[in-house]
Amino acid sequence: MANKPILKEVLRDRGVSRRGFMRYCATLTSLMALPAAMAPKVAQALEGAPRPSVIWLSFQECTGCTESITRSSAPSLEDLIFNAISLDYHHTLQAASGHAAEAAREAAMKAQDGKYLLIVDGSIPLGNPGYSTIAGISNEDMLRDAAKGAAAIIAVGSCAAYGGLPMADPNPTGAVSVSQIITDKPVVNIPGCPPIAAVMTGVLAHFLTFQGLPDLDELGRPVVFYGDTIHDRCYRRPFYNQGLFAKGFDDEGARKGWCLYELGCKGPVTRNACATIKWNGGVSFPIQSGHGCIGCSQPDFWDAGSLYTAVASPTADITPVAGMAAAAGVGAGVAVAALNAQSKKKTASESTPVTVQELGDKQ
Amino acid sequence: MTAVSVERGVEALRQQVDASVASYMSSCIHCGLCAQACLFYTETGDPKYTPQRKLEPLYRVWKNDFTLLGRLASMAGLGCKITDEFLDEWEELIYDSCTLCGRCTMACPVGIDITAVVRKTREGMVASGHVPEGLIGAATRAVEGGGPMGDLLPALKAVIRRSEAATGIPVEVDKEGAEYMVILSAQETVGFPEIVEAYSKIFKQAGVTWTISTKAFEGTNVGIQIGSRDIARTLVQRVVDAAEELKVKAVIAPECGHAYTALRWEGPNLIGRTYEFDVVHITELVDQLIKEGRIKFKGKHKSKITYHDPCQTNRRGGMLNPPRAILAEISENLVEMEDAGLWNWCCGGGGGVGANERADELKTKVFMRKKRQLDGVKPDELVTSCANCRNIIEEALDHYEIDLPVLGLTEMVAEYMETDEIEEPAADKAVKGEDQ
Amino acid sequence: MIGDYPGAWDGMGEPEQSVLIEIHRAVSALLEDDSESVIDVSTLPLGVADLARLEDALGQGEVEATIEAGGKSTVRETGVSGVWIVEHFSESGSVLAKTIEVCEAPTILRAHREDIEIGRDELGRRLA
Amino acid sequence: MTEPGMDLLMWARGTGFQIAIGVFLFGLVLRLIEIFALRRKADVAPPKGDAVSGGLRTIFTRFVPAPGFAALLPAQIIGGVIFHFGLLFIVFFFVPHIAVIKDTFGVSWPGISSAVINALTVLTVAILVVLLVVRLKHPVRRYLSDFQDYFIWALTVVPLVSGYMAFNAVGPYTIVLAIHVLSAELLIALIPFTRLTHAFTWVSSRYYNGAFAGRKGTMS
Repeated sequence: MANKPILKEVLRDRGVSRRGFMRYCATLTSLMALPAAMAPKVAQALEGAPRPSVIWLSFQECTGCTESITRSSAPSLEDLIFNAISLDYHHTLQAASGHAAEAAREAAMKAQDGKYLLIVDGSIPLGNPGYSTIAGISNEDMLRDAAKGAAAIIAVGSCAAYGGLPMADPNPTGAVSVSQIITDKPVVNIPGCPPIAAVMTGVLAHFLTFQGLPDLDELGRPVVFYGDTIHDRCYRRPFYNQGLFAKGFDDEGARKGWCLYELGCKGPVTRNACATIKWNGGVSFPIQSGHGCIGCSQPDFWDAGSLYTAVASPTADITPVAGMAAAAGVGAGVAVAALNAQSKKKTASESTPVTVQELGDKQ
Repeated sequence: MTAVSVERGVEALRQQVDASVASYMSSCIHCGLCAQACLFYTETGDPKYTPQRKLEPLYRVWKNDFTLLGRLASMAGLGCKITDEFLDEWEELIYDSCTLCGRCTMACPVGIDITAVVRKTREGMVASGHVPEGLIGAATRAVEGGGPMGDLLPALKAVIRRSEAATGIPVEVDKEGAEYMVILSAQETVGFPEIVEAYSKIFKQAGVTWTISTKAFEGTNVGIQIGSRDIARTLVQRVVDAAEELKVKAVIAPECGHAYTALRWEGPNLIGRTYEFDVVHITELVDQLIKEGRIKFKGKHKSKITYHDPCQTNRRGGMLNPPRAILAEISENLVEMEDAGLWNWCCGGGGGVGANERADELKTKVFMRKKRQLDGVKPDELVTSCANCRNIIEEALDHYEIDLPVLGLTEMVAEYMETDEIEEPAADKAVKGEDQ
Repeated sequence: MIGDYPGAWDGMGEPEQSVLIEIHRAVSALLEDDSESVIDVSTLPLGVADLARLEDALGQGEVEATIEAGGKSTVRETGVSGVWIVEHFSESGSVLAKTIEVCEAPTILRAHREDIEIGRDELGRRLA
Repeated sequence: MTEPGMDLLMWARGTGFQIAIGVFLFGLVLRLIEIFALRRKADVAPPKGDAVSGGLRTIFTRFVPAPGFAALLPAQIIGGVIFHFGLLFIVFFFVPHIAVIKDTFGVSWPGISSAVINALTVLTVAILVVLLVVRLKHPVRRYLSDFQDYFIWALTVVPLVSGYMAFNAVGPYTIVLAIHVLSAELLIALIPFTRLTHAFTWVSSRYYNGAFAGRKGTMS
């Protein structure tokens, strides 16, 4: 594995023309929000880039992230980019299993020490390591071990990035995110449940092209893809601006494609590229299909109130609080009223009429 | 407690707090619009005269003693303090710079009856000994001598004699069973005695029986002006006793704002019951007599006149229409001042300010507002129906050296009323001639 | 960033005007020293209507080409010779990238040495 | 790890909202009982007019400024009127606000165009700024103003500005929305404990004022 073919050779072997490659670089450049004039540089970098070794670890996850990255029909950006890397370990995708698989991982880690790319999906159970092990190795141990020699770590999916569903209240496994364990290395988070394939490959392309990581925000997300909210980029935004909202999933507003805010769309508080890159090769995204964004790429999204409650609407039932507060108000009010009545009565009974003789006779 | 004190003042204020006060105090957002309604602010430009500031003493009592937060704050020693110094400072605001005219009450966007609050606050000022000297003197004379100017019985008797001589109509005093009992304002007895002649003529013509009680002929109630319900009650009680003793159908409140307020609106509440007689203002009665066709007019006043609405009978008293209904009968050239009617400006001397010598300079200064109103219409004569307004305006016109006669409405009615020639004695004309 | 959406803020001035100025400069530069320029349309603050007005202003040129290279791409020359609109489509037909290129011919249109070599070799094998 | 502001927003939507509504209801009920339990002595003077109709009349007539006042203090009077109606429309007719009310109380009504609300917000905030300037400059208002007057001004302006920012995507949405919700909650919670109580007692104060006048046969 030491002498991996470079991308240029891979492309030629696959019958991709130069035009196809240029086209790929142009779309990639646009996707990564680089200046259009950078396209030739991207092409140049990709041509000569050695295929880096990639180790993909899957912990407490549902394989949705892997499904997402593989479920794109060829030939596509995703397909192309996967030919640009050497996926040395991915226990769902690799042919090898058992000891052979683990041996491949260890071999790759040793051979590419300090150079391989570590991709993680799924959260890590710290409550009881027994909840998730691979070949008898706890997720935490495997992650720490693999992270040591990694050139970069990419946490793919909301579970790896933020703990995701396993961490949802009451977090029975004590799940944590990758960055909660790995604190001495930059971790790129690509949240989403699952993340958009093009976003994953876009980050890989960036790594390949520039031999480094893209600009990250304070939550470790590539700004290029997570800089705007779904709402910012939503094609239904004009309806929001006009105050036209669907009130139900089958009402007139829904049929007319009005804003889904009132149906609980989390677009305004969700940062992702769904509204621009879309899903299934740009076919659609949830809002276009008539369902509000559920905010799956946000930390703790599962605990952020009902999926069908507007983002600013109360999440708590106020009835008991309101009842208690009103009752307390009545209690306090009646008490104060009683005190007031008493003091007025007392004052009235104690007061003596003012006489003219007293007027100028100030004490 | 035998002497007035801050504690006694606070107690008196406490008794003034009711749901309306609590609602008012909860509503003020310090918008300051009331300042523009108050001639003490508009004529001096000094923001301290803003009516809102006059809420402060009662506000503090309410806050400290009638709200949960205030009670807690007081317990923690953080309550708003009410001290002698504080009340000293507010004395000027409550007495010298408020005529209880009620314009601020009309202007407040959230509906605070500031005037009522000032009236209530005076109760506390009285009980704490923060009353202007002039009012103390007037109150003492009223309680001990029968009227704010002392015992006016001799003066009244002289006025009656003069009237009888002038009109030839006898005035029956202390006559039990008369329909109406007339009370007078001290200012009328002393300054405008012709009013008795007017009453005589009008009632004679209209066939109304009336009397004057020698026990209670004083209508002015200094207790209301000074703001002491105890003193006010004593004075109202005199009138009530006399009227009920004489078994009159109604007492006629004179052309005097506070006399009307005292007897008509505050009196029953002061003595804690409704009277056995009605209270009717002379202007209302005249208006009624005209409507019933019992008095008619023989001509109209030709020169240009304007009418000054007294605050207490008009805005605060409820007589919005009668004065102008009467004027329509007797005048052919009535011009209205700016803001006339419901929004009329005060003469500057109501609410006890006129009796408070300390406020003389301020009172004269704020008359500028009335002066501007008058300058706007330039009347030949000014008509009003309040002896106090009349007195204040005459004094101020003198001060500003303006030559403008001030007439009483009832006297004008008598002058233009059609009388049965046969019954009019020749002596009347002779006496009138002498007067002129 | 509301600029990409139908109907939003339409008619608020003429934002395409500044893009036309930029294109004018780019064309001048091409004439002066052969320097080529590329503008990524998705980065322009233009709404759909603005874009339509921009394309109207540029007009229709003489060349229209469709390229099938790992997906469909189109190249259209505008009424201003040397100004090209290049679009790359996904298999579902949505636009992956759209650029305005100011050059003699867009790179994607040209035959590349690598491909020419492959073609020559292929042709050579057939002739052999 | 949490999106900045998300914890705050979640707290505001849950516990914060409960606290705000709780404090508000407690305070409002307390204050209303405190006020009205003081009652009024029955007036035994025979009435000349009707107190109830006078009271009801004044509740409505006070929407119209006193004659001549608008010309005298245009910024304050016209500004004040527009501000109050602006606030009313923004609070109760912005569709997302109606959604909150619907989710909380189960009642809803049609909203008005968000673009109109957006413009109204700019206008309302501008008027608030003008009113602040008036408060700082006008001798009477400055003289009357204390800390609380400025405090409730800020209390009112923050939800308006943050709401505008949230709607127009100025600044980080989640944080801005969290600030918007929290500041609105603070405003709601403090209504019964500040001069903002006038939002309720204006009705009773005007009624009392008008009723006293109505009983005397005059108008107020």
